[in-house]
Amino acid sequence: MEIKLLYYLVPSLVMFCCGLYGFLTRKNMIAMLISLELMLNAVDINFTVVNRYLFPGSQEGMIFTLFAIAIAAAETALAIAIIINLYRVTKKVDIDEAKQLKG
Amino acid sequence: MEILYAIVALAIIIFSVLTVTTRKILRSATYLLFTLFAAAIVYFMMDYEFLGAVQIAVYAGGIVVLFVFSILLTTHPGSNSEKLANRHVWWGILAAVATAAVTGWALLSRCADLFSSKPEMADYTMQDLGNAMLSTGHGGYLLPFEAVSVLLLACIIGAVVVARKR
Amino acid sequence: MEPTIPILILCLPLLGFLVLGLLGPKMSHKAAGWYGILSMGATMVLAYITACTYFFSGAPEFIEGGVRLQHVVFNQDWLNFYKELTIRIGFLLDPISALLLVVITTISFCVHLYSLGYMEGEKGFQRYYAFLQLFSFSMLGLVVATNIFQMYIFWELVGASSYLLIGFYYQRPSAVSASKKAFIVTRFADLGFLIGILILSYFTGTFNFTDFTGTVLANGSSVNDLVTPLNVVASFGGATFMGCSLLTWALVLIFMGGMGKSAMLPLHIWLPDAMEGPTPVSALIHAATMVVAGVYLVARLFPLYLMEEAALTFITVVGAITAFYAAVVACTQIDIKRVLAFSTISQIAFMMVSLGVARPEIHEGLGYMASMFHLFTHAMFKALLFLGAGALIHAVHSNDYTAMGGLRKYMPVTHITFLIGCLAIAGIPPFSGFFSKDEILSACYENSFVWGAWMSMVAGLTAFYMFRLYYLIFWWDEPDYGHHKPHDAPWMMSLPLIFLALVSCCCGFLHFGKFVTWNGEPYDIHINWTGVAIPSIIIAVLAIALATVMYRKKNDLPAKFAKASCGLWTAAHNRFYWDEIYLFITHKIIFNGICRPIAWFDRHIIDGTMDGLAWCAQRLSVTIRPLQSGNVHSYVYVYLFGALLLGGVTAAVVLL
Amino acid sequence: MFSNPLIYFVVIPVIMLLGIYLCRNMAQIRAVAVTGSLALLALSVWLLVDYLGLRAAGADAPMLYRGDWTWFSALNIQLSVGVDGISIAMLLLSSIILLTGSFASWKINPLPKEFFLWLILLSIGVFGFFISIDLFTMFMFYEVALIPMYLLIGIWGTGRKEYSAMKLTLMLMGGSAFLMLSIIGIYYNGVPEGVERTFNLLQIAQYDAIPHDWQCFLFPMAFVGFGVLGAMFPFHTWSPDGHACAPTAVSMLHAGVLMKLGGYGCFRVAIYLMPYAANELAWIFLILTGISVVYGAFSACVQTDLKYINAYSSVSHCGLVLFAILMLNTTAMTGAIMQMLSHGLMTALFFALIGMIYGRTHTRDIREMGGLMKIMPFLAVCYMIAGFASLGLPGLSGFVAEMTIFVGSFENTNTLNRVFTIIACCSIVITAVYILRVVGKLLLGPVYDKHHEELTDATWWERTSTVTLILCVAAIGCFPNFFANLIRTTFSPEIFKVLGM
Repeated sequence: MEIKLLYYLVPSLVMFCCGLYGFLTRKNMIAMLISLELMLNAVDINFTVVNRYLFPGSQEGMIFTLFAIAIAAAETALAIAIIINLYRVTKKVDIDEAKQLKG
Repeated sequence: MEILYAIVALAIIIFSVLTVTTRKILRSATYLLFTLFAAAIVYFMMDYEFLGAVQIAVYAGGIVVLFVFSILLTTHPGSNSEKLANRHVWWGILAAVATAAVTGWALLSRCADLFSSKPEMADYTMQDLGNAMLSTGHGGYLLPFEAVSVLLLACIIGAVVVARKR
Repeated sequence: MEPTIPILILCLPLLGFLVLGLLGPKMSHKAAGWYGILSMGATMVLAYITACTYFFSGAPEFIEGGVRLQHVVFNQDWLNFYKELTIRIGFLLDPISALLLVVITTISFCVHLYSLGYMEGEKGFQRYYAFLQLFSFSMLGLVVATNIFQMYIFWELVGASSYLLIGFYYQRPSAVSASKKAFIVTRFADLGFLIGILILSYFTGTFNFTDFTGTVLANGSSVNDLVTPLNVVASFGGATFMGCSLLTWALVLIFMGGMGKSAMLPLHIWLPDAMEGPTPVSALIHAATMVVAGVYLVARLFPLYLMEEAALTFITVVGAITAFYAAVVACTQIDIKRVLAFSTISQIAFMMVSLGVARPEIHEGLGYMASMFHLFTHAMFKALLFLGAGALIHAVHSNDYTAMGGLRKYMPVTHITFLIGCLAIAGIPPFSGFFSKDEILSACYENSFVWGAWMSMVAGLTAFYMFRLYYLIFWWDEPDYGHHKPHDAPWMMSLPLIFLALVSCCCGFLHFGKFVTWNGEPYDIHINWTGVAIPSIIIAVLAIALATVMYRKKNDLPAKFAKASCGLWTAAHNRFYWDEIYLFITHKIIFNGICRPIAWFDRHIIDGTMDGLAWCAQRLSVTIRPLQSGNVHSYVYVYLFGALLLGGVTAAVVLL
Repeated sequence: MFSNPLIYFVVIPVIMLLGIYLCRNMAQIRAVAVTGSLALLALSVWLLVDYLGLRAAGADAPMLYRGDWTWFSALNIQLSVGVDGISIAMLLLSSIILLTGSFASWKINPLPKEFFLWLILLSIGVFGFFISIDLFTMFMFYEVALIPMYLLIGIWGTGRKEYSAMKLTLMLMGGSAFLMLSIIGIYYNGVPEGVERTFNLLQIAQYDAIPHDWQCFLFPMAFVGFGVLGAMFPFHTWSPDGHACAPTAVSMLHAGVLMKLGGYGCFRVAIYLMPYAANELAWIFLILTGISVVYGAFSACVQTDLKYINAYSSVSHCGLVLFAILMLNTTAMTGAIMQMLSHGLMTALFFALIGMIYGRTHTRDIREMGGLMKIMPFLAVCYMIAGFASLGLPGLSGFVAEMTIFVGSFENTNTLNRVFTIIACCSIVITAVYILRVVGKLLLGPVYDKHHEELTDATWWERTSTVTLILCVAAIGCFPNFFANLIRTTFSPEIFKVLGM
């Protein structure tokens, strides 16, 4: 059986929807961040797969994913710094605690 | 190949579902790690070895470790994350299903492309990638490369400033 | 004629105003006073020279074939509007402007001299002289105007200087409100004047009097093609508005300006109050010169008024009613200056009626000549009366006749001169008033018997109230004057009185028709002894006799009479409640009914709308603020909803 | 660039800004402010003389002293300068008022340095507006003039200053939003196909290419945009509050010059560039401005605060300016500009005097004052002269301006115009009522408050300020033809197409 494009897209869609579900239901900020990573990864997979299947001659999707990973890393680092800082103030990591932008 | 695909697809689906459904946050991070590995394997299957390596190094090696540390820093070991309200769960499921429906329809509307098979691809070496990253013009990514490096720098400084003890 | 002297006539008083106004505070009273007198004296001499040159030199620019011409001595562009419509400042010499030059400078000089005594030691003495100079300048500018807009300019200036002089005692609230009233009432009238000018100038395309009246200029040409009043009528092209031709409207509106300045009936209320000013000012402005500006205006445009019978009829009716009304009210006033003020209104109304009834086909426009004649004689004897009243007030320090009585013993000079004034105004020969009033009555009878009889009656009333005043001041009962018995005024006050009395005695014998007629052609005065003169003398004598009976000795006849008149006396004493009506209109209707609601509307509706908009913006932002709650989940749901909606819509569009 | 004399109208204030920034004490600040404004005055007088010389020598371009310097070539935005008689008159007016305003704020407190910095920044906007003929640059200077107003009123004002400052700024900003829209509209429609787009007024007017429908859309925008600044009914409510709360010099500059920007913009942009729409839609605004004339006057009759009276009288007089502009004929428009000059000078005089009186009595309520003529004769006489100028006494500036407007307006054969002319004429009576009411209550009569008897009369700088303004008012009033001729050349049918319609 040959592996078609769709076969990759379906798991990534499931992954995305799981991420979305997690993001919406969790109150723990770290858990939300984890869900966010899921969604990002699902998108990354889509980029590469589509690039590989439909446009094998060019590498934009791949490079885009590369950048996305870099940016995701930066973003996560910053987000975790904020979360820890917030935790210091409120002793909680719930998103409800972070409604105001001042400490 | 097909077997590998089946394992990877199942891993992706199962672990991502587990990531968002488990109540222990540390476990959640662990499942995320598995999902990311599965994604890395997808990249390898697509012949993007470098990308797969980056995925493992940055995500699995860096980000997940960051998560684990922060979880350990902010939660008391063994404690469960909060019990989710039913209402929230149902809204979340509804949103997820709706998204899946709309996106699925978008997929299906392009069915001609969806069933194309994997074409051959010229070997893409590290050298090509390096050239692409450091050149300008068509196919060159010097500007985004620099932008990302500035961004990373800014993030480092920002993270330091934000997390610094007062 | 060389323009030097005319320019000096205008410039000397203006210079006097500037010098006294700017340097006055540094001058002594005496220096300021004498400077003013000398400046006015010089102006008077120059005006006499100009008038004599005009009337008697017989130069071809002034008279041609026995017809007196209008002569523009100089005419300087001042402000150009469009095409021929230019305001010019010029000097027009014709019979009436020459006449008025003489009258104004003479009276002004007398008043300047008189004031030196009357205003002695008053605070603001220099200011007073400065204002007198300003007034003289404006009045001279008014009478020599070559175009109607120049006249309007000086008309306004005259009003302003009148305002300043009425309000001379500025710390007295009554003087302040009187000056305000005078200015605003005349301003309202000027609005009509202005609109009239706008209409007239738009249709004719010119401001020049010479174009309106169609008098041929000395050099035989005119500025425009419009050389006759008929062309003016033609230029309106029969345009009508609300049933009357536009020309009638324009003329009536212009006359409205005259009604304001000359205190004709609905707009007369300011003049009695204007007596709050110093008495010499009343003599100069509110008796002799400024108040006749309205008459002068109508006379100036007379050929144009002849084109519209309706306007002339309007003038006659207004004048006749005013004359009667003012005469009745004058019979009941206590303040002697108010009696004189109402008498002035009545006499000016005489002149107006005289203009109104004048027609070229009746005795060569006798009414016009009579009106100007009366203007001249009235200026003299009314100034005399006012200055006499000033001397009385100076002596007893009160305006009311109740504080006077039996003064003939204490103030002989004032007594004799005042008596001459009274005889003149009552129309007893050989005093000047007889001649001019006789001409007016003749003109009225020639026009229609109704007007004649009506005006004769008013003339009788005039004689009655003047002699009532005379007896109440100089006879009646002597109040307690205390230690300071009243005495005659110093020489600089008596001299003008004597001079004016002499003029009032003899100026009636002037052959006025030789000098001033409506079309410049000389005309012989015939006194119609049997038809008009004898009956009017009889009426006057009867009226005087009645006054003698009632007021010579203290008795209770006047009180009985007042009681028997069933309210008429009270009504007349209160001037038939005109002031109350005006107070009601201005305060209740305009102030409370228009201004306040508008101010309220502005603060609450207009401003409220603007504030309301701001309030709405604020409410809106408060309302949508919860959307930006900081709750990440709600953001995601909203975002997701939007994204899905977009996807759904796309799906629907593609599917359907 | 610096060979063009016009540019110095912006350069001198910039140097003044620098100078004031370096100043250490009040004396130095005053010296810089007075020297700078004298330099500006000298420059504008020289410009007037030179301009008349050029015109006499036969220069017949609509604008002289032209100069263009590109500063944003992508949109073809240029710093284009050029003046005609009207701009020169306005520049003269602005420099006179800046000078007298500097004298009037001789003792400003607190923060004198900052006050003058903002004041001069405001004047940069004003001068820049009058010299530019590039729509974008014009708009930029317009905004430069508006913003300092907020701080000047909000910080140095009196009473409900924050509210007033906010209201004034927001309403004027609202107006400039319309303006911006119309300027952009003009930019995109102002040139024929295939020609490079431009903001230059003269070129746009020359092409005359704005389509008819666009004109009908853009004209009301532009007119309302400038009309807000010109206090057109019903957008005038910023004026009473703003003026009442502003410090003296700001009231002077604002009422004297800034409100003139509105009238100036109305004819220079709205009517000049969109003649067809002006011809068709003028009647709408004619009604509004006609109302403003009478309405402002009536409102002024019942106010008790001196500054409110004057603000409402400004509404009435500025209404007359816009009213006359909309008559679309040479005479009335000339009258409008003369009224702008006249009102600028006399309202500045009024506000200066009110500031001086307020500085002494610490009240502006006419019910609490009286008989000031006895206490401070100099100020009282000046106030009276200003009042007479305002109610249109011949020999002072108000009369000539109003008469030119009325005669010009009546030239219009349209019945609506005639009717509104007559209504506007009524304002001369109402003006007399409120002016004399104030004069009678405030200056004449017995002294109301015994404490006021110790107050002093004007100081030398106050005398300088008022006498300068009175002389200017009298100059216009006595020699109107000079000013009328200076202005009239611009309003010829060759330059203003609408006049030929």
